[in-house]
Amino acid sequence: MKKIQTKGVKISSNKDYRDSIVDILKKMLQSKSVDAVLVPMRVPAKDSYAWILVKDEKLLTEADPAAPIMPIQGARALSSFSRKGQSMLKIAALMRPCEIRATIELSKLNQVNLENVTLISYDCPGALPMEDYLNDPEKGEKKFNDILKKLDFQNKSIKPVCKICDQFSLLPVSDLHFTLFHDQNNTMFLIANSNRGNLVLKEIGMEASHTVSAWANGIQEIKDKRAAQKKGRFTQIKKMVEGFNSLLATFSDCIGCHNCQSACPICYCRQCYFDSESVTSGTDLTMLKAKKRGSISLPQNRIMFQVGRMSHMSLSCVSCGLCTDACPVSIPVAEIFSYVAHNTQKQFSYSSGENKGEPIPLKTFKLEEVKGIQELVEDAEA
Amino acid sequence: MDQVLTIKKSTEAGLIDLLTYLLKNKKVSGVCSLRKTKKQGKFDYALITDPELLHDVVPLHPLMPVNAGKMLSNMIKMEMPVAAVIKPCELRSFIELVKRSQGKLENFLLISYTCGGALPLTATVENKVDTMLPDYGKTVAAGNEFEHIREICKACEYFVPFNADATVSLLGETGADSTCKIFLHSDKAKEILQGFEVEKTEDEFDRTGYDQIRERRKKYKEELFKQIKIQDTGLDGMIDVFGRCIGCHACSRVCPICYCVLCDFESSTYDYDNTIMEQELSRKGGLRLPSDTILYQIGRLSHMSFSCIGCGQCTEVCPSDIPVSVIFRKCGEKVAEIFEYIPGRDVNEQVPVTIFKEEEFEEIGEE
Amino acid sequence: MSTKIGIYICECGPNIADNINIDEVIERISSSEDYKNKQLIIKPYKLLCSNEGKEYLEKEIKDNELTHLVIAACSPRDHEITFINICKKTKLNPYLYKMVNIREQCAWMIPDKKKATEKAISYIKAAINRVLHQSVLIEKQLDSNPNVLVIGGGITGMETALSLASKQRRVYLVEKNSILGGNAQSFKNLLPRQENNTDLVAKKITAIQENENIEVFTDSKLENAVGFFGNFEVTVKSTKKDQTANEFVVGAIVLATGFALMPTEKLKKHAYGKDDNVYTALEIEQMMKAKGKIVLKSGKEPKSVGLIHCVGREDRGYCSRICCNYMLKIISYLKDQSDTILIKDFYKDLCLPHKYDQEYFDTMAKKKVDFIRISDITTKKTHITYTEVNGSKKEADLDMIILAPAMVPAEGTEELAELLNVPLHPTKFFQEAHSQLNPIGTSLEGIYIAGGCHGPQGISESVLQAKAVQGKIVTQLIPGEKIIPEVKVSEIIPDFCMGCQTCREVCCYGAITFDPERGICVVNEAICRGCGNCVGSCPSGAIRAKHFTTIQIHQEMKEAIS
Amino acid sequence: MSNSNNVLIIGAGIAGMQASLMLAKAGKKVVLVEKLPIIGGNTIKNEESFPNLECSTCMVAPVQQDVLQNDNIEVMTLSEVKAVNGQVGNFTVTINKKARYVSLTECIGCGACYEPCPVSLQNEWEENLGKKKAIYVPCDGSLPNVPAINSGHCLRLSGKKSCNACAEACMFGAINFSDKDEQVKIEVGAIIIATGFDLYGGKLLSAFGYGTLPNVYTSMEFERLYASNGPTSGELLLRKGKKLPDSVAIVHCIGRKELGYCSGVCCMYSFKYAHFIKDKLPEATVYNIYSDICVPNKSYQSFYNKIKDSNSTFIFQSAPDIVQIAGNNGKLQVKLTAGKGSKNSLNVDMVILSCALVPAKTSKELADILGIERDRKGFFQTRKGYIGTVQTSVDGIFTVGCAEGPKDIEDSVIQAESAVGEVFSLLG
Repeated sequence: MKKIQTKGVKISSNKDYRDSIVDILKKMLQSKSVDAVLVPMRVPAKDSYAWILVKDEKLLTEADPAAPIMPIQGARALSSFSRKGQSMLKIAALMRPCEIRATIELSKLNQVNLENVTLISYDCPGALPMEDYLNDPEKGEKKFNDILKKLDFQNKSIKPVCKICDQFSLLPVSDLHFTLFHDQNNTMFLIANSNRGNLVLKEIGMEASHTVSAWANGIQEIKDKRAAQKKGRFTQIKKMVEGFNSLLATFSDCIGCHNCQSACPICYCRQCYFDSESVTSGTDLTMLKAKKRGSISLPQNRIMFQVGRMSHMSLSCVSCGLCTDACPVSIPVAEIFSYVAHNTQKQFSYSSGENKGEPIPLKTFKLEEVKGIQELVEDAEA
Repeated sequence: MDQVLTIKKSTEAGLIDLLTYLLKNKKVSGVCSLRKTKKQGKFDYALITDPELLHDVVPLHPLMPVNAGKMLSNMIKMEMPVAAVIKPCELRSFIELVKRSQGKLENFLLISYTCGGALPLTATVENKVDTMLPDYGKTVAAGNEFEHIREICKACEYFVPFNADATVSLLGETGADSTCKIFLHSDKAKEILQGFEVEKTEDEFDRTGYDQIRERRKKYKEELFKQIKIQDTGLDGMIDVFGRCIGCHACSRVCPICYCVLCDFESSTYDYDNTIMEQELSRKGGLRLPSDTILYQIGRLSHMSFSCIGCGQCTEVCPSDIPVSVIFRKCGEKVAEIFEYIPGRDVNEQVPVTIFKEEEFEEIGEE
Repeated sequence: MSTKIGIYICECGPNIADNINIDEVIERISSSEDYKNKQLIIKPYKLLCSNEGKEYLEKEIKDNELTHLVIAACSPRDHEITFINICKKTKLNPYLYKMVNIREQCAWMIPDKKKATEKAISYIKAAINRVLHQSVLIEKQLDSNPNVLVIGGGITGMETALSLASKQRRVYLVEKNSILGGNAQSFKNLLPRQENNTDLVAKKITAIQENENIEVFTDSKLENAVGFFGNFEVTVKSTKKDQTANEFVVGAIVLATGFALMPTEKLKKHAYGKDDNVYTALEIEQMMKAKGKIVLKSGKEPKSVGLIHCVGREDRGYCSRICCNYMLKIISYLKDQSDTILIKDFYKDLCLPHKYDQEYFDTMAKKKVDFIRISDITTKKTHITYTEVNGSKKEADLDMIILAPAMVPAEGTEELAELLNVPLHPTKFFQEAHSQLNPIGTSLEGIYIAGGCHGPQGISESVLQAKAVQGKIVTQLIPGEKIIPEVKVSEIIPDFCMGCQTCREVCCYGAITFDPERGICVVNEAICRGCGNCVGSCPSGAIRAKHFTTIQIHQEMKEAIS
Repeated sequence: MSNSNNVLIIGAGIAGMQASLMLAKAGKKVVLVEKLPIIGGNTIKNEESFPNLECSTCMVAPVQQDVLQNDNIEVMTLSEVKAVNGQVGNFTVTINKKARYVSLTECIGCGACYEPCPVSLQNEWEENLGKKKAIYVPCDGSLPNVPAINSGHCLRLSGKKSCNACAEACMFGAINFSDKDEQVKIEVGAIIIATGFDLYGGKLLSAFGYGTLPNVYTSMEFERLYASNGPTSGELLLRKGKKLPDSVAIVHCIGRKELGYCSGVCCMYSFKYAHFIKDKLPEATVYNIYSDICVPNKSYQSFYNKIKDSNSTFIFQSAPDIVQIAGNNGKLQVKLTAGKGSKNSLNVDMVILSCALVPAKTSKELADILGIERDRKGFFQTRKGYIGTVQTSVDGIFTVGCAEGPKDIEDSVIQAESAVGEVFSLLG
């Protein structure tokens, strides 16, 4: 893990966090260090948020850097722009840490080109569940502003996966990072975490001179608490999914609509393998299966899709929670996938989105793995 | 003339007897219907071939986890037909799919019923189905709309199946919990159910008996449509309504009419490369990513709205709670009226897009 | 035209007829429900692989105008080719034919006749189902370019170029240094019979310059090579300032980049570089070639010389095969120079695999040379402490030490392997396709390896490998003859490919490339060998193996399990 | 060069088959002469081939199939070259074809004729460890899978009794007792000799108790014990005494001193045996009595390291081939020259002599027929003054594989491919 910077630019202003961040983004546009900024913005009907790539500085005033909800994953938005190759424009993307980690995973799958992209993250207090927000957008806004003001990282109304997220702050992969840590007079720090970050800082005439160790310790405390909550929640999840019957019971509401797959940033396939002819080709086998088993549930392969998607993408899962938001029958898909991802990634000692160079375990193998398999075989024979 | 079976049992029990008879005596190769799953309070559609497993079948429950018409479409090859118990809107979806050669009528014995509307998915999620059922049963028997059914069902005029092989009379059947009346329309149904020893009489199914219900539902539909103000505000109206759309295309995945393996809006034709996006960005100063969420809605409206049955599945699965089915029904109905076309009414009635009539040119001429 | 399936069941004399009730098979299949709307012909025959059997089949295919063929007989290993040839002769596409093994897998294996018949029926029905879902595949013919690119102008490269160059076949010889000759020109005498080396390399160089079918590029290296066997587009760039680049098309590429000796810093263990009088064997050869005698840095003749074998053998993990021989040659140089020099030769094992090597050793052993078999040795300046194989520890102080360092692949081998996608052996030499059946080919058809870059070896082995490459190219890349690439390759469905390139990374033949404009991956059907790795690796099921599609396999399995 | 398109290849081992396939694919007409009834040579005698322990028969069978089914290759089994004259581009060769008495086209190798044959003989292909009938195929999986009749021992053909057992059993009338030996004359442009090697053995091994002590085996005998299609189908059944050995001594360099050369392959096949014995009988102890470890290929040392680490003991002897072996009440005592720390004798159940490779018995006669020189070891001599050639002293005649000198399969195949190169340079 790269050493986390200890110095930052102190930003103290009477404005609230979001306006201060927008000011800095404006500076970036003015100084031509970036040509366009990707930020969330409220939709005209004021009932949701959308990712807008802003080039014209005037538009930036309506930006809402820390949006209360995550309707679209930032990595998916960035991928829709830069999948087809390096763009001439230099882009800065202001995203939540889990969105930045998803972008890194997508870059390893050649779905995002990071050549001209500056990744800016911020301390994320979590996001509200879509369902609650959509019921009453105004109430959601007030609740989130309150969380931001008090920097209440233990608030109960945020998404379940955010409650157990211990990677909500600075990451080795982000170029710049806004710390939201509260000290009496509402100050905020901007840390540069890579050469590109330092370059942008220089271009907008800022100098990282203040130590941020107080912020770092504060964040570490919250991380330890979150990690403990995570362990506790995972033991509950374990009971929900271990063994075929409990898996069946947990997913009994599933209607096979694959919303979780469309919302997921890692699932980039235009046609999911479980919709391809390889799985659905045996349509007239339906009758055969029904005869053999006495009855089959329709539509078919609903559980196979869930387990299959786990096997395909859990190594890159960043636990961003969009799948639960998208699920019409409110199955806790995000927490289940986060639990599975935790275990599969531990198996390969790989943590998704943490470092650019490391290839995805699915695409390579290390020698010890082969030895591991040998031992498994020998144990089986013994 | 229709043949009427009357069974001295509750409607659902009588229908289950019929299905058991069909399966036990090998008259059908399988039964497709709703059933209870192992988990208490949860239901799913199932294709059952072993008569013993018919005991937890609940064919007339007001639930629609998926559109059954869409499921029947990809079952192609079988020796004998499958008896399927489906709602009128699911039957009309299946007919629309048959018109697009995505299914075969002769594969099925289609049993439908006069539908009192379906409960939303949240009912099963919150395990309220069993508690709601008794009240639901009484209101339907009385011919009214149960308050918790889905909005789109309250606005449904075609609750009487057009061309099922057999229709179970449920809506407005006062004695529903003691006698089960099933009308056999097609010869196939009569022939298959010849050996079913129950009281059989000749009678004509009276479609007009439901005009009063139909009026009420039509009125409800008008109000529902009024709430959607798309047509008079153009693109801004669309942006207001579909602003929340995240482009996940869930609505097209569950829609019975959207049968394409690769939707044109998901294909590479809409993968713009950087130069196009950069030009758009410099022209407008800002660019929504991922783009084309509104274009997709307009596209889907133009591709399939005239065939929209109004089964309500798209609203159920929309993660942004957009009332998609109401919008598509409203737009679809406007288009269908021009062609006097009711989707799913009659399998021989061709889809408006595929044919044209001479008089259409005159109208164009007039304008 | 309508599909007409011919099913022929071979009785194979007693082998099948005894244990399978063929009449029941015929009756059950021809009357089965599944095929009632299909035109089906099913007949037995006593011996399909005999000559009459073949004629019978040809007649049957022609008369009934069969579109699909199923043969139920013995193992495909025995007669698949025979029936494919019959299909070709009768213009029936060989990919609409399927062979079912009802002898080894049913008749011979299942004693109970009823069960064996049952299994045979389900196998044949499975084959019918599969054949009906198989599609026509046409063997393509690609024209091939007969020219050859040889990389490396050492003795191996020159030998290959000379033996291949002809009027119809042009050879391009690329050498990274400014002169040809490679390592071989720095040896005074050559093994195994000590021929004098003055003219061997010189003769080869003149022969190359005189041969107008060979174009030589010195001070040049391979910039890029794209394509497949019979059609490599190659760019060669000169390393000098003017950077001229030439592009041409060749049919085959021969890697003859030779060997180098182990890097000197690894020899520090034996005081190399720290003391003037510690040499490598190659330096001694160059000294003999230049001065004709072996002297110390001070110019005086050494009175005592220590030769150390197997330097670096443990690190590299292999014996370099010819060091024992060339150390004996150095001993013969020393003996010829003067009989009074005290020679101590420290070796771990004697590697004398050639039929004359032992004799060569025995003659040297008679000449008062102290051959000491050691298990461990360390040197400080020219002072050697060693333990003999029987365990006794000894020391020796000598004027000069000559080391035999391990042979390693020449510098630049790794980059070349990367550029051409040729795999490397664990010892970092090039990896041959199959050590016994195809020792000088590589996993990429059309790219061959010979000489020092193939493995540690002497000049005679290198020349042999050069001629073997000539044999391979002459018989596979024949001027004017077409190349027929593999037909059962995989194809990527452009609509479903998202360009994640996972398939490109798992393809071990380099047959898949990424097309940046369309942002999708494409299979080069000329290189693809149809191994199917990519089909399994594609997350969205966008790749299909032509003769093994999921539908075909599903249909086959369906019959077999129902 | 009238018939520069035909090539004669003598010996259908791995080298001969590889050369004939390459020439045939390039349009040359090849005549492949083999003295045994089957093709495959020595390679198919061993179960596994080093260094990656690939099953030899599975590796070679596709090559055999290709050779038998290639229209440009005419395989003449049970045949020997009797006379050659003419010069390069125009050799006329007379070949003696012994009668097989079974038709190659009719017979499908069903094996129904073996059982009824009353005559039982020693099977020398199995190093006399197994038996065969008068009508026989050397081993299971022989290709061509068609038996031959040993006219010397067949009751009917040797005139002892008018037995007709095999003909009656044959469903296809493939057996024809009136088959005659014949002599064939062919015109070829070049000749490649690939007659392989024999094993140093026989009376010369009596010093090691071979022949008198039953549990002393030569390496080829052990190969046949080792082979799954061999007489004991892979079980290490000893000739006498207890069934399976608990301890085995493998003595390297047998014949090296006397012949004056190291064969370069015995170390590797001895390690292969050590690996197989430890695999088959994990409790058995294996002693390797060696002097030099000769692993002259980039892949061989790692195989040696694997054996060294897998607890099989290595005992150094300056000259392994002067150990004495004597019977010691059921066991074999191997006397060693006492070195510091090493035991002076071993008591083992089984001894394997890793014998050197010597020229094939037919080499002397073949050299005279072809008029080519042999070197002082008895192998065919390649042209003097040329480095890395397989051309013999006579233009147009080449010698490849172990016929030219002991070597492993890789080098034999490389020589075969280089001979094809030289044939094309010569004949075009």
